[in-house]
Amino acid sequence: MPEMIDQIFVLLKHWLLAYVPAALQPIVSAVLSVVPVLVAFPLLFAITTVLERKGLGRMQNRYGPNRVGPFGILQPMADGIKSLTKEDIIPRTADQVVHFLAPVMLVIASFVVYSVLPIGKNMVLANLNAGVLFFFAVGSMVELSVFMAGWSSRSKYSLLGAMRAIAQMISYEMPLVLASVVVIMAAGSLSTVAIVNMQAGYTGIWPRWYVFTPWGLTGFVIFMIAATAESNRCPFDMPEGESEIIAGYYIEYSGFKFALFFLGEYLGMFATSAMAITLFLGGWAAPFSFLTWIPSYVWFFVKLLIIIMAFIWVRGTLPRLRMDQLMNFAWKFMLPLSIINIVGAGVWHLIPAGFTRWLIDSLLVIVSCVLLSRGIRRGKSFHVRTYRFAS
Amino acid sequence: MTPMSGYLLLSALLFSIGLAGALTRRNAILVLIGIELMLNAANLNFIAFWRYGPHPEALTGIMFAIFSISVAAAEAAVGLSIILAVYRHSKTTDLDQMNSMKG
Amino acid sequence: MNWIVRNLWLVPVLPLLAAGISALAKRKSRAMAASLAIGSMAISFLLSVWAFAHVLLLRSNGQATQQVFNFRWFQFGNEWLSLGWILNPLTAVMLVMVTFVGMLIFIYSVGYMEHDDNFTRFFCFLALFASAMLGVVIANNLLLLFMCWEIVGLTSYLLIGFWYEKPSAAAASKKAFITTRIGDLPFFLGIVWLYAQSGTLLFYNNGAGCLESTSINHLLTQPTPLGFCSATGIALLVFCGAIGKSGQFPLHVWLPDAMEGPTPVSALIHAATMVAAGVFLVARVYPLMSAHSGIATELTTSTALQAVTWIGAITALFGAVIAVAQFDIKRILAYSTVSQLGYMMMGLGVGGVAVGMFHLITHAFFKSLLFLGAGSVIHGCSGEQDIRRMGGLRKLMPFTFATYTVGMLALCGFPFFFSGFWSKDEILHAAHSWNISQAPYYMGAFAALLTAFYMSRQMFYIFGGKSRLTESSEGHSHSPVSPDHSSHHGSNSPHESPKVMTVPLMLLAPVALLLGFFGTPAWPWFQSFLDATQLAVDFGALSEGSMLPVMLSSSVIVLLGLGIGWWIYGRRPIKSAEAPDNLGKLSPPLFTFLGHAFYVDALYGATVINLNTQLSKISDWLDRWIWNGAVKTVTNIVLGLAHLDNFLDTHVVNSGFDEGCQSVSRSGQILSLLQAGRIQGYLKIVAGAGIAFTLLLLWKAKI
Amino acid sequence: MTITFLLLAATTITGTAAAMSLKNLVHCVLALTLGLVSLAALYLQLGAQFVGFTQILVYVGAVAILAAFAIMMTRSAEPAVLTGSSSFRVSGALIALVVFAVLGWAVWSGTGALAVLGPEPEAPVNEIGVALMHRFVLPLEIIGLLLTAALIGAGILAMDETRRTK
Amino acid sequence: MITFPWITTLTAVPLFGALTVLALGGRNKVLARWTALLFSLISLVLTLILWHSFSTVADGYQFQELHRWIPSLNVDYRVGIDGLGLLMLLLSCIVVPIGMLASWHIEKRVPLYFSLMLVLQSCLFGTFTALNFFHWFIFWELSLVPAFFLIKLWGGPNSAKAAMQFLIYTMVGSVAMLMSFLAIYLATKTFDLTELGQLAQNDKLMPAVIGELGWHLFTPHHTAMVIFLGAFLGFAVKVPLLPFHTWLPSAYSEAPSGTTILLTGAMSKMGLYGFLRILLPLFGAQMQQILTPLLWLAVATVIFSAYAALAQTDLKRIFAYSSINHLGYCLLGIFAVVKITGGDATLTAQKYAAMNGVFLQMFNHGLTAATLFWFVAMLEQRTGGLRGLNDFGGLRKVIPVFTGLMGITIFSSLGLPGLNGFIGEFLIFEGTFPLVTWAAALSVLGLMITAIFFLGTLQRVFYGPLEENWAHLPDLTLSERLALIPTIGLMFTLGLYPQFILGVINHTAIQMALQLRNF
Repeated sequence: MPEMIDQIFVLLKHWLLAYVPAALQPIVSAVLSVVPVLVAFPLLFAITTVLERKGLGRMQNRYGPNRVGPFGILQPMADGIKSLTKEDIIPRTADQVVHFLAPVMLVIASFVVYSVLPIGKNMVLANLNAGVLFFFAVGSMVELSVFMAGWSSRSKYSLLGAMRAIAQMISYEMPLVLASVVVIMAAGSLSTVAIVNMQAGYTGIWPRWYVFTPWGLTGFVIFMIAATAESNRCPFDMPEGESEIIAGYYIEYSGFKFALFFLGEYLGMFATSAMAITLFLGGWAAPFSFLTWIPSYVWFFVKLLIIIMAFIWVRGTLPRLRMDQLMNFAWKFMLPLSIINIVGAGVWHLIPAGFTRWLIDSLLVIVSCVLLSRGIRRGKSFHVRTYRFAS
Repeated sequence: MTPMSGYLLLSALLFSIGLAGALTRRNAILVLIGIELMLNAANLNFIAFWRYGPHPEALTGIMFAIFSISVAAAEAAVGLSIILAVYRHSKTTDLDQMNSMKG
Repeated sequence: MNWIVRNLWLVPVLPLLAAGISALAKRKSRAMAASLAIGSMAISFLLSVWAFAHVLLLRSNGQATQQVFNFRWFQFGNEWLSLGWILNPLTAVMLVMVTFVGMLIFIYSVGYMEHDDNFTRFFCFLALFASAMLGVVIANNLLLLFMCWEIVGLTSYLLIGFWYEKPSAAAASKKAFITTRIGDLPFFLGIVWLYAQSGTLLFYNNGAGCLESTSINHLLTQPTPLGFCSATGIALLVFCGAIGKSGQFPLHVWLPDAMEGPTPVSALIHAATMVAAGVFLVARVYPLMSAHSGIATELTTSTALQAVTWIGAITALFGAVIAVAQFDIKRILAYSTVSQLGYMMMGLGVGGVAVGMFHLITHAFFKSLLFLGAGSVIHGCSGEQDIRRMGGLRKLMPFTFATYTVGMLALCGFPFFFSGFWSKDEILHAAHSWNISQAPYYMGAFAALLTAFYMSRQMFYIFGGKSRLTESSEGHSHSPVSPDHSSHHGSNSPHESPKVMTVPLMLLAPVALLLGFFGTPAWPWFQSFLDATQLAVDFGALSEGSMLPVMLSSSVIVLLGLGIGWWIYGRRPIKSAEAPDNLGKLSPPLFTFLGHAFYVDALYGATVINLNTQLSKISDWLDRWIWNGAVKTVTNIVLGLAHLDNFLDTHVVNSGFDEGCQSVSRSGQILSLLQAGRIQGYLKIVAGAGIAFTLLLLWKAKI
Repeated sequence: MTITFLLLAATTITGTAAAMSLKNLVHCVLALTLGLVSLAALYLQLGAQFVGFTQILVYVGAVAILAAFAIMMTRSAEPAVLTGSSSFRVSGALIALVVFAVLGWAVWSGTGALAVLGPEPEAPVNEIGVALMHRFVLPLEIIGLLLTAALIGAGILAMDETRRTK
Repeated sequence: MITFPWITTLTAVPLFGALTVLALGGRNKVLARWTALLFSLISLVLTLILWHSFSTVADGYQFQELHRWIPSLNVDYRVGIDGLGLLMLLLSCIVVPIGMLASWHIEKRVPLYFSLMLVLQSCLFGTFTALNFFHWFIFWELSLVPAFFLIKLWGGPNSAKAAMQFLIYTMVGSVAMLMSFLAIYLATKTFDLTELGQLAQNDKLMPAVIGELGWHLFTPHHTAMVIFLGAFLGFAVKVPLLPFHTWLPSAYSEAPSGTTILLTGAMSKMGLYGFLRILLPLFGAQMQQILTPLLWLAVATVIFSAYAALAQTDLKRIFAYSSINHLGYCLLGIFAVVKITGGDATLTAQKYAAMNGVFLQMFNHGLTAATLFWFVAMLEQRTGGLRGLNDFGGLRKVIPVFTGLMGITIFSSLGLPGLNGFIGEFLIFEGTFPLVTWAAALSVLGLMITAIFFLGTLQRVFYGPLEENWAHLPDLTLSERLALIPTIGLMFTLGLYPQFILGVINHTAIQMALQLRNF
């Protein structure tokens, strides 16, 4: 019975397909697969905005939206209606075509990425042989659309914002990819489905997720930090820092296009989080063997929500980094650490199972972490600031 | 199905476009892009020959393409940084004005 | 196997434990160190008596009196090296002697060393010594014996240098160690050789030991390149060790210097026990020493024993002659010890184990008695050791005088009542009937005369006349031995020593007196005990053969010696410490010559030590100049070649190169006209070339 | 000639041709992206999935962005006035034309020797990885070295000269 | 079955420690010292585990690891230990902490110093476990680097010169050795020591080399000899053997005492190890051909170095020469074992004895010499660097415990029974005397001179009246005493119960001697 519930969407699709003529089956199948994704994630976006605003509000000792609907839960609908009805302003000197294409491309790229993410058991749009590679390849197109948006607006703020965003995204893409390499090494495959399957199964009641290894944990942490930077979220929100450059590259957008940017950004965040889940947290697998009766897609979304909550929490907690700190962190800490982590993963596979490899691997990671943080701190002396009050 | 000559012709055209760009454009960045195009034309050839060749399982064409892409990436990085350095020096990217090596 | 045999190791180990504990103890825990040492020694003594009794019991039961206990120590190759201990009459006698004398001397030391800062350390060393010495005694393995032997040497070194702040003591300790080590090295080679030949170092091991007939016979058949059989070679090498340890000529030089140590040390180590270890060693390996080829008759003495005899005889005479001209109370006794050790060696050589050992035992008692007496005298005289500055002590130190007299008479071999008489007489008798030569007998007899003479001289100097101590000149330096003696006693006048010192003297005196009766020719209990023969009381033995004449003549000799002593020194009391020696007046140059011990030290200094120093300088010089010089030369040659090469490069090769360079740059100038400085121009040329090549290829392909 | 191929070829040619001929440099780069993405699609069509994705990752994600960056940082555009080297441009175009003619002739005349389309060949990522680690391990190492050198070299070249000499 | 790579781990631990020390070090000297010591003790524990699980009766190497490394050169990563290797590992593990403790008071660039020490330890482990000439040689050469810097940067006034001399000397030897082995490699296409040893056993090694490199100016005999001498030079310099020893006194005396401890305690054993592991199996025949000159060299080493020590006035130089002297006995034993005996059973037993003695003497010398230099270090630290014989006198009065413990060490060094030095010397002489009587008899002289100069040292430094300026010299502190206890205790243990080491090495010694019986 749990099996049935787990596979209910798959079965539903097959049942529907049976009524479709054979010639049309591929197209219908594609539509049937894509549409739920196209619906589910924007919905999640809506929920997330409410969550984020209310959560942040609570963290900052205020209410957050509480007027529209009960407890303000209808706020996203109000926002949507507002952005749809607003006037679409295009700056006079803007490069019209590019200005138009940029948000479209961003949203398309963000959506295309979902095709390789396994949302549940047997629930993946395209089980590509090189799924992870596809994910990163398509993900990199986001940068281009950011550039297009920034450049085409003919505004100094937006251009600066775009430059910052791109520099940051390129810099953090490296650790992002390298952090996932450890998983690819362990799973021996680039296919997301295969990676999830490798993590299926339990030792006792405990899952065999990659995050529960020294290199996996390190990789996961690196991946999440890089993902934060990739999605331009706090504390890496230099490109859209309100107090400096208003809203960064999409300052000159308004109305629906602005909403598209917003959507694209959140979709990107969901996608990277989903990728982190796939790579490190066992995808749709249940965290304990006795919880497998809960459908896989539920687990997927639970994990996704937890990570999103973490994002919100981080946003509400940490201050923004300076540009040089940001770059130093990427190149002098994250990159070497992720490379060492790859070495660690290699060492892990060379040493036969046992306590020793745990020890060696953890030592490797911890020591290099300590070393690198020393290196990044070199020449800077931090001391407690003392404030003097005017007397 | 598409005959191999289609791909080869496309590749030749790509190459020529790249070459034309590299020869005629005066902006150093565009010249670099032209060169990249020529490299891509070659890659297309590799892939095509691999696909239509007698031993696709040997993966040689794919390998060559992968290495070629890597080399191209490195080349782009170094080339662009050279252009930056030159620009910083002479405040221009116009190739016509970079002729201090004239013999 | 009996408990005592299995646990004989306890005898040496108990003092070792005491030594270990007091080594770790604080400097202040004096009482603990002393009581530990004495207590352990007492227990060892009791165990030794038990062992002795056990042997006696075996003997009375008619069983074999020799029991061994062997165990494995370590393995190399396919064989194990075994160690073990042995209990036989020889061991038992030595054990009792060493523990008894040792215990008494320990007790005595409590008084003698009372004021020393390093009291604790002293007892630690003493206990270590006792342990090692007992180890030598019970060892059933030549290697174990050697190991303990070396540790005995170490403790001797430590104790001679006990007052290390005195440079002379430090030098004497070094000299003692090195001189004995000179003897030990041939000994070591002998051990190695013996092991190589017989495959074992156990003395007795149920027929497989190296002193048992199988092995000895094997050794006798092994020739050496030098002509004699390897048994002789090994025996001689082993004897070298005995020469070093027992102060035999020519390695006797360290023994007089060893008197720099505290007097109990001199008594225990350098009179009673350690120096006798050499004699004991020869006795222990007597089967090897006396081994000779089967064809000779029983009377034939082996080469090794001949060597032992001659060395012993020379030493006996040599020591006695030198002792005549000494003024230091302890040095006289030291040379006397050298002389007596020579006697023992001679006894071993001419008469066998029992003869030598008997003298060893008796000598141990009376000589330690003498040394302890001397210590008491020195103690009483506040550290004075020069007999010329003593005198008149008979009244002041009655107990010491009485016991010292007993010891002196025993040493002289005063007829019939004193132990020295019987043991010495036996040696002389054996020497008289030696089949090789009569010379040792005459040398021994003359030495006996001299012994009586110098001992009486010493007695008259010390105890006769009036005290000359007070007239000590200002320049006279108190020995730093016990600088606090005088301050402690508040006066400089001689006085009797405390009970703790005199009681051991009074215990030793009767033994020194009476022990001789265990070995008279009439009742040779000791001899039969050692040789495991039947004991018979036979007063007829006294008159047998040459026994009686020898006995009488030796008595006469002793009396004569005492008489001459009285004639020269006793008739008129010695007046002044500065007065020349009565004997010295007869022939001053000879007396000085003797006083400096034939200048042997100086001779060694000029030859051996000088050679050594020169060699070390030469080695150092070789090191600095020849070996290093060779390296430097090679380096310089290589550097020179490098310079040459450099020269060639700059002046020969490069000039041609410059020409080439110029032509290249000229052609470069021409070619540079082609460079328009436009990248795309170059690219065009490349493209053109590409076209040309492609066309060429295609054209070729068509054809 | 399938429609897909024709479509993709057309976009490729359009994109690249635009990239080489447009005036606005940013437009050039965007057009180049279009051309290269279509080329990647052609790779996918040929069955080279890995190469296709790599192409997108490297060219769109890195090279195009880099070029855009360079454009931004040099603030350059084609000089407004063409400084009388039209002959140069003509000769360049001519040479390119000749090259195309020669290559086209070569392709045309050389076809038929090879063109055997087998079944869709398998080029799974696994095997590529295995091949890279075994037969091609030396080139892989060298490429790694080259990339490292390029990384460092590009960094140093782009570094401010005043800082570099410090 | 994949067993745990003990030896690789063992080699990696100090290296890892070196990095950690460097990283943690920075300003905190205390932390650097303790970390370094901790890592060296970890290696000690690992070695003790190996010691515990080592089989004393198994043939061949144990804990082997074999991986293809450079297939094109036929080079494998092959490590393993037999009794000798294990003994040397233990020795290194004991000596390195001693060296560290002796360097405790160094204040200059502490983390670097200690990490170099750890690197050196790692090289030692590598050298003592490698079974393939290729990486054996890598470790052998690599060990020079930390040693060089340790001498040069922390040494005395002439340390730069001494370090250079040390480096060049050993490099020349190593280059000669490398040439020889390249020649062998060209002929046999292998670097594996076991394989080479087997070739040599079957008399195929040298014919193969000659066949490959036959040079018409040389007879085959001469070619083989030249190749042998090349390899020989490399080891002879390291040990050192007489005419190649001049680097040693200056290097030892100029190096900081902690480094000297490592040099004498462990690095000098590398040369002897090479003799045993490489020269004996591969070049036994050549050694036999020039046995008499070799023996003369060994005897000369023993005697001349002892005499040279007698002429020194610097404590460290004295002990340096005494080191040469002690290693000379080892060489004597090794050369004696080579002698052709025609399979005589008695003499074979003597060979076992000599071989065991050589092993034991190596260990003993390492232990004792390290401790001696440790005492020198402590003395230097108290007196501000003075260590001349003439600078002192009567020190026993103020530092009795120091004197007592150093006395024990000195007596151990001059071979007093009951302490560790004796058994090794006994076994060497026991085996050597029947094999080459004259050499053994001559070498005994060395024992005597050793006694003379050691006692002279004791006398001049500790005995006699106290020099006034040392009246307030502090005695050993509690922590120093505690640190010394294990070492001194080990000396006694080995002297009284040598079986605990002999039991481990005996089998290996037998095998090594048996290897030679074919000749």
